[in-house]
Amino acid sequence: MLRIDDLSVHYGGIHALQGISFEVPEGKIVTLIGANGAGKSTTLKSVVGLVKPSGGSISLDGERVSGLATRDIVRRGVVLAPEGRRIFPDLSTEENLELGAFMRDDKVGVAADKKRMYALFPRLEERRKQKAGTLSGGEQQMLAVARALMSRPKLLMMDEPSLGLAPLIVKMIFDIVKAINAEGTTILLVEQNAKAALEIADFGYVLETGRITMSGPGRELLADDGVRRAYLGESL
Amino acid sequence: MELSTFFQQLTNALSLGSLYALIAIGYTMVYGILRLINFAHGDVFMLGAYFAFYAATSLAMPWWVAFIVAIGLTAIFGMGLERVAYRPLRDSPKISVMISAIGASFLIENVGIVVFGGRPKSFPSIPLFDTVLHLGPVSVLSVSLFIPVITAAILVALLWIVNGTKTGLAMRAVSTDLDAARLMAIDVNRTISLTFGIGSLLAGLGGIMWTMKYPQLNPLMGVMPGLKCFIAAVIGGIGNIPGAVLGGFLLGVLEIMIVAFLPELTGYRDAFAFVLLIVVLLVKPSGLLGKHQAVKV
Amino acid sequence: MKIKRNTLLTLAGLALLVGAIAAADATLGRFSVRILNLSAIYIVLALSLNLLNGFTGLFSLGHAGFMAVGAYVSALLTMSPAQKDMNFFLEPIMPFLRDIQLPFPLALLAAGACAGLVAVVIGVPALRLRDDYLAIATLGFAEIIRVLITNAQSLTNGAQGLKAITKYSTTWVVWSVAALSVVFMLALVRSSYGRTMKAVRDDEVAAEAMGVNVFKVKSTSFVISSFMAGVGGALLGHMITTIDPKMFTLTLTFNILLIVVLGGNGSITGSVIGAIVVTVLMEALRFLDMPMNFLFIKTNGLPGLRMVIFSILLMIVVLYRQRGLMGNKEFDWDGFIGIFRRKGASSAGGRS
Amino acid sequence: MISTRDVSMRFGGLTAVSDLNIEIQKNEIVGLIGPNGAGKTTAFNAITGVYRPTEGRVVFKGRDITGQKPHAITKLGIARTFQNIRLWTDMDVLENVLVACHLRMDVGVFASTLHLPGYRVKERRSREFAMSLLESVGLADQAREAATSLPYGKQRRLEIVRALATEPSLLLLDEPAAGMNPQESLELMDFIGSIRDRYDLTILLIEHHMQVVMGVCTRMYVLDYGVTIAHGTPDEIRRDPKVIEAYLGVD
Amino acid sequence: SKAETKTDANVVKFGVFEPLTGANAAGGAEELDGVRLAQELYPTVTVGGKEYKIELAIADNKSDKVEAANAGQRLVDSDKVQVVLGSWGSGLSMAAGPVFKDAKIPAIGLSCTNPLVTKDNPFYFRVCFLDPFQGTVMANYAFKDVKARKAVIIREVSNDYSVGLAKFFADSFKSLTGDQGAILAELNYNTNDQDFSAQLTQVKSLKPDVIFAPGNYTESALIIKQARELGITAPFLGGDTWEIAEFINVGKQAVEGAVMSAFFDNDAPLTPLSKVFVESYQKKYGKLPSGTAVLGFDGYLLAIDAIKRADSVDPLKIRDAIAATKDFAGAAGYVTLDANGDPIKSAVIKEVKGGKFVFKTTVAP
Ligand SMILES: Nc1ncnc2c1ncn2[C@@H]1O[C@H](COP(=O)(O)OP(=O)(O)OP(=O)(O)O)[C@@H](O)[C@H]1O
Ligand SMILES: Nc1ncnc2c1ncn2[C@@H]1O[C@H](COP(=O)(O)OP(=O)(O)OP(=O)(O)O)[C@@H](O)[C@H]1O
Ligand SMILES: [Mg+2]
Ligand SMILES: [Mg+2]
Repeated sequence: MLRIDDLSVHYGGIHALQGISFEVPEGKIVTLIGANGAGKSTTLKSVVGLVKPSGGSISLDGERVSGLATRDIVRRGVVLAPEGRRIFPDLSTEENLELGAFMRDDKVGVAADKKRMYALFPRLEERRKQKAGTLSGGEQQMLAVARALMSRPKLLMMDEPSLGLAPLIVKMIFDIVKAINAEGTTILLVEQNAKAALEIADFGYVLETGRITMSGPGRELLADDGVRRAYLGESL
Repeated sequence: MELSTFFQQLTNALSLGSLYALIAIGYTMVYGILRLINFAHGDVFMLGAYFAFYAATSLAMPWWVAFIVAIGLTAIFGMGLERVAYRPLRDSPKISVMISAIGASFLIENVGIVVFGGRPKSFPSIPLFDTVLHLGPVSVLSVSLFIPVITAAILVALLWIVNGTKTGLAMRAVSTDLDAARLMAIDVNRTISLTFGIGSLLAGLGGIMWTMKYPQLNPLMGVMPGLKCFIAAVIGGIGNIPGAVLGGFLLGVLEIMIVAFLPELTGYRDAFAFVLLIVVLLVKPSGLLGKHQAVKV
Repeated sequence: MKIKRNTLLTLAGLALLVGAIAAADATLGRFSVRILNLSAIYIVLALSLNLLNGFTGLFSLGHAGFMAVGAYVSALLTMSPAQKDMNFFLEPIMPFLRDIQLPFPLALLAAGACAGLVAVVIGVPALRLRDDYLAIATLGFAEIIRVLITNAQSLTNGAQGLKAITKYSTTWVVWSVAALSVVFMLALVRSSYGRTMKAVRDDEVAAEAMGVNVFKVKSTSFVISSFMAGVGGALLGHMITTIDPKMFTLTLTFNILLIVVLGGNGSITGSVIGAIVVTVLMEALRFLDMPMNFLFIKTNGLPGLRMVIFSILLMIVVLYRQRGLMGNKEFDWDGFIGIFRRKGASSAGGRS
Repeated sequence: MISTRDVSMRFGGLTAVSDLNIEIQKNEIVGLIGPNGAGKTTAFNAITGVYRPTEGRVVFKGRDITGQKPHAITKLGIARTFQNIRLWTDMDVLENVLVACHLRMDVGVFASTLHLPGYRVKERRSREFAMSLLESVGLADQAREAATSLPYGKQRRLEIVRALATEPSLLLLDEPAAGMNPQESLELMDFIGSIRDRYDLTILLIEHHMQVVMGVCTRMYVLDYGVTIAHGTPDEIRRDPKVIEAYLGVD
Repeated sequence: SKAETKTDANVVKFGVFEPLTGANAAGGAEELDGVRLAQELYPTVTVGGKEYKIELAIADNKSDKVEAANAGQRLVDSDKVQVVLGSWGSGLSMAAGPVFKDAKIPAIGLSCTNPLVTKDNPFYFRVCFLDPFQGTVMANYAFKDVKARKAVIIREVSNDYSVGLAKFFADSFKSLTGDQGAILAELNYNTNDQDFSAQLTQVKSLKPDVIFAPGNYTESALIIKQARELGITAPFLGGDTWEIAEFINVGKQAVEGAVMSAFFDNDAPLTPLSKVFVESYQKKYGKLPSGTAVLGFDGYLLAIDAIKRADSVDPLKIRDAIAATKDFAGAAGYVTLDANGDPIKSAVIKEVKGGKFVFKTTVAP
């Protein structure tokens, strides 16, 4: 589905991505893990066109999308739940959800999905009319995830969705990821909670300072000593 | 004060206030979406008046055709201005955008001086607007009866657009976070362009109505109304559309009533506008109807 | 070692500057000297606004008001009773004010002090406001000051303005004040207190939480800035030798703001360069208004063309150098020398 | 050291914190946990003066500090970090720390602008102190880099260092391990323990990483919908059915 | 080519120092028109048997004081002018006054009527009458011709001209009527205001016999228009600034009957030159001249006259010759300069009638 070839990104003088290549096959869960500053968020931002790559290509279903406007990429069904949540603080919780479904025209379906989100996150229903900016950190995170789901993406990219969430909710987020994947949505997941991510991922990549240093099926990486030492905090 | 004088002053106040309100709406609209004090708003206002003037005189169009043409032109001009002066600065510090706005304002005024000439022109009289009506002891120019109606219509229309339509939702999303709005598949450029178009259209309309009431045009005519109406918008809570109307009326009423009740202080009339502004801001830092922005840390 | 080299370079630069000013004063025509001196006054004004805008993050549009206070205070304090009588021909001046006459340096300080005092009284309450709201409130204050000056006939001579103010703003005076302002700003900005200002600019909540008394820092910055604006206004008055309320409108504030942003918001070097560039450019473009005979194009002089071109240049700079000429960087010798080094290096094949 | 007495915080109709009673002794490390939106950050804001509590008192070292300005409270010795990192973006790493040092330097505008001798001495001392703090978290090499160019984990550490530079006796940490991977979280745990000893601190900590909280805290409070639903040692909390239901979930 | 003209010994340079942009642009353009016309008619001056070509160096002072001083300095320094003409707007003249004084270059004010312009400046002169005179003239008119006993003043408080005229009008009117309460009210407005309904409603309730409202023509026209809309019938009096086509264009029907003091009238020639001026002006510009244009014309002629009398192009000698001007016949009347450098000359009173400015009477000082 998504194919990245030799992708390179510069921020001024910083070479944040130094030619990475990987693939996200349709219907799978793929995860990117790596230390702070490795370039995970940068990768996701390049895919949706928020960051302009300095080299390489990104293609979706065989069609090149690098260079397109964000809006056109999103309209093709690639949706990002960004790092730092980026909810609309002055709008209400409900309006944020509606914006998630901005490109959809089926009013009935949108209303149904809104209900579904409230069922998944009862907290959000309690805060329906509250300005999103005054939600607690975790509530905002839930909103960001729910908002992304509202667009019924083909490829859902999530940047650290579990950040700042209570253990119960973290578990729930991973369950939701599995569930929507089972419904057919392809997932690209960036996580610090590497263990949980690798457990549900079909495939994983390890990013280190702008390069992919390791890759393999999730379970395999989970068993790798280097990964366990560096990212899972297990002393061996 | 005699009762008839009082009623006359009240009429004066409401008619000035509704004109302020009309222009303030456009200001607030652009600010609300772009968080940009559009210093060129007053100049677009001026252009609206000139476009109508030339359409009605040089091109000899019937006045209502001239008005429609002029309003359309200002809308297009506003979108063009946004494209040239503001779009390239979309991700720049706010102050650069502000300087660009000031620069654009200077430029429009100076080009106006070169093209239209520095001397005032006078708008041909349109009987529908330029008739004195006597309502009991009170005299009023007919245009002053149209303005509140137009203001009310625009208020309703804008409230509907901003709060009741998808485009409005997009506008509000764009106002806080461009990248996040892009991620929602919103066409940011189009949304902003549209906002500017509407804002400029309102400025143009305001300019035309203004010259109906005060029938002279000069390249700097937008400066004072621009400033006053900006104040009105801030008093009401900038970004808040009903607030702009409220602010416009308050300012109009205050300006007139100061003169009515304290004639010795007429020289300070402009200062009172600012005193009102400052008092309101000190009591309610985001204007009368402005929502207090909660800072959550 | 390096520090020593830079200090030496700075001293040499200073000496060069003093020499250049002396030479300019002696050899250039009065017109050029006037433009030069005007630049110096604009340096003071730009720095004062930059302190607020660039270093403390307070958006003020009220500078003209504080300049007006300074200009009037200094003018009234230095004028002789006879001059005052001549000026106040509509309504006599208040008696106590009539007989006061101070030496210029004292009057200049008083000008700054009064502007600072006005800032304390009216400005400081407004500092609770954020961004644009502060901007519009300060604009309001400036307008109020102007309206008060216009109407206070027996104190300020109202719309008639004041004329025959003594011309104390000589080349040496204005450039000394400008140099002093630069040094003062550098010292302030690089001090611990200056750092807290920048912290307030970047994130107030964090600054407050780290023990910075945000309100006090803002007020201090506001008062210092107003003091400098008052001094600048006074110098301007003593240069043109006549003032009236119409001089101190929003346009004047805009001009200074423009210098600040053009030079680089948050850069002292930028303000200095900006002030000189803008002042000189305005005059250099004057030929545009004159009748021209360019090959085939003949104009009969298009008054206003100069301002059109100026506005276009301004927009181009803002559009293409969004952070102004200097960004928020400062001049330093290492960087300066680096330019030459880099030139050498790039010809040897550096990264473009 | 610090105690909150029936502190409540309401926003309109919403009670974010109700009747909070926390009591912390010197040199303790205490955890504050609870589901999202339970009111933990709000409690921090009420203690540090960002919000004025709707009801109740905050008492620090026997002094009532309710309603004081944040900077005054910091001066009394309470420092904090933020859930969403709030570094000063246009300053480098060292400057970020130096600003926090300003509080204890006790110099005014004039002394510092004129670079009076007294000021010079203090400035030098502050720089040394700041560098030693940076050294202790391995940031000394990046002292001259822009604070925001640091990776997330280092930014969090810088925030802690900055708080330490105000020489507090009570340190409030809001989710210091957020955005860190498990390995980094473990290092952070050790770091928290070590600064407590080195700088003689008392620490109150909000954290969702159970490994971290349970590892470093001696006691903890659990909030849910603003109400304190449990209080005790990590072991007691781990087994508390109310906490499990509201927060931890069954393993 | 610039260098050539500088070294050309047969050229005298007149600096024209006017606001060509900004708020006062219209006035500046009027004066410039007059000067240009004069130059066309009298392009040379003969000194010591040698014919000198007169060149104009025009500097825009942008209606701004800081700019005005720069522009003045530029005329003196770069253009090396021998005489300066201008500027519309007394404040602007005052800003450049010291520059001319320091450079010892004589300047002839054209329509700057503020008494302060020439005070304390031996190098500034003018060819127009002063505010006090104008205020007094209008008070006399109000008292004698309108037979008014109660007046209201509406002044543009931020305009020195308006405030000055208002003051002198009030003083004379009070002494003429012998009634300290003869001025019912002094109401103010600010430059660029456009809504005067509040002030005018106030005026209406006071029922004055006459309204004196000196000020800029645009604001004044709007004031009169709004007054008529409110049903105020009292006559409006004003000063010389009203005499400009735009006043009638903006005010239309409403300004009919407005009366003002003026420098000059086309139908009542004051000197033989008056006719010459009016005719050639109409030929060149295709419209009737305004009162300010004629002053531009006269300023230019006075400069030539002074050069001839001095028989020198040395600025100092020209200055002395200007100072000694006696009974100089300009198009707008005879000029004799007093010790201050101010003319003693008569004023004309006009009225708007049938969309034109119509001569009423001449008032001698
Ligand atoms: N806007 C920017 N300007 C300059 N440098 C940037 C910018 N955004 C990211 N970087 C740099 O690019 C590199 C990669 O950053 P990125 O945000 O992709 O990392 P990450 O893997 O997502 O890290 P984290 O786990 O901390 O979120 C880092 O060195 C970072 O400092
Ligand atoms: N300024 C405010 N205005 C309105 N409601 C607020 C405000 N601040 C916080 N709240 C509400 O108070 C509740 C508690 O918020 P708080 O940030 O304290 O939660 P928290 O315990 O820190 O959660 P998290 O773990 O998700 O950060 C939330 O429901 C939030 O929506
Ligand atoms: Mg990231
Ligand atoms: Mg929190």
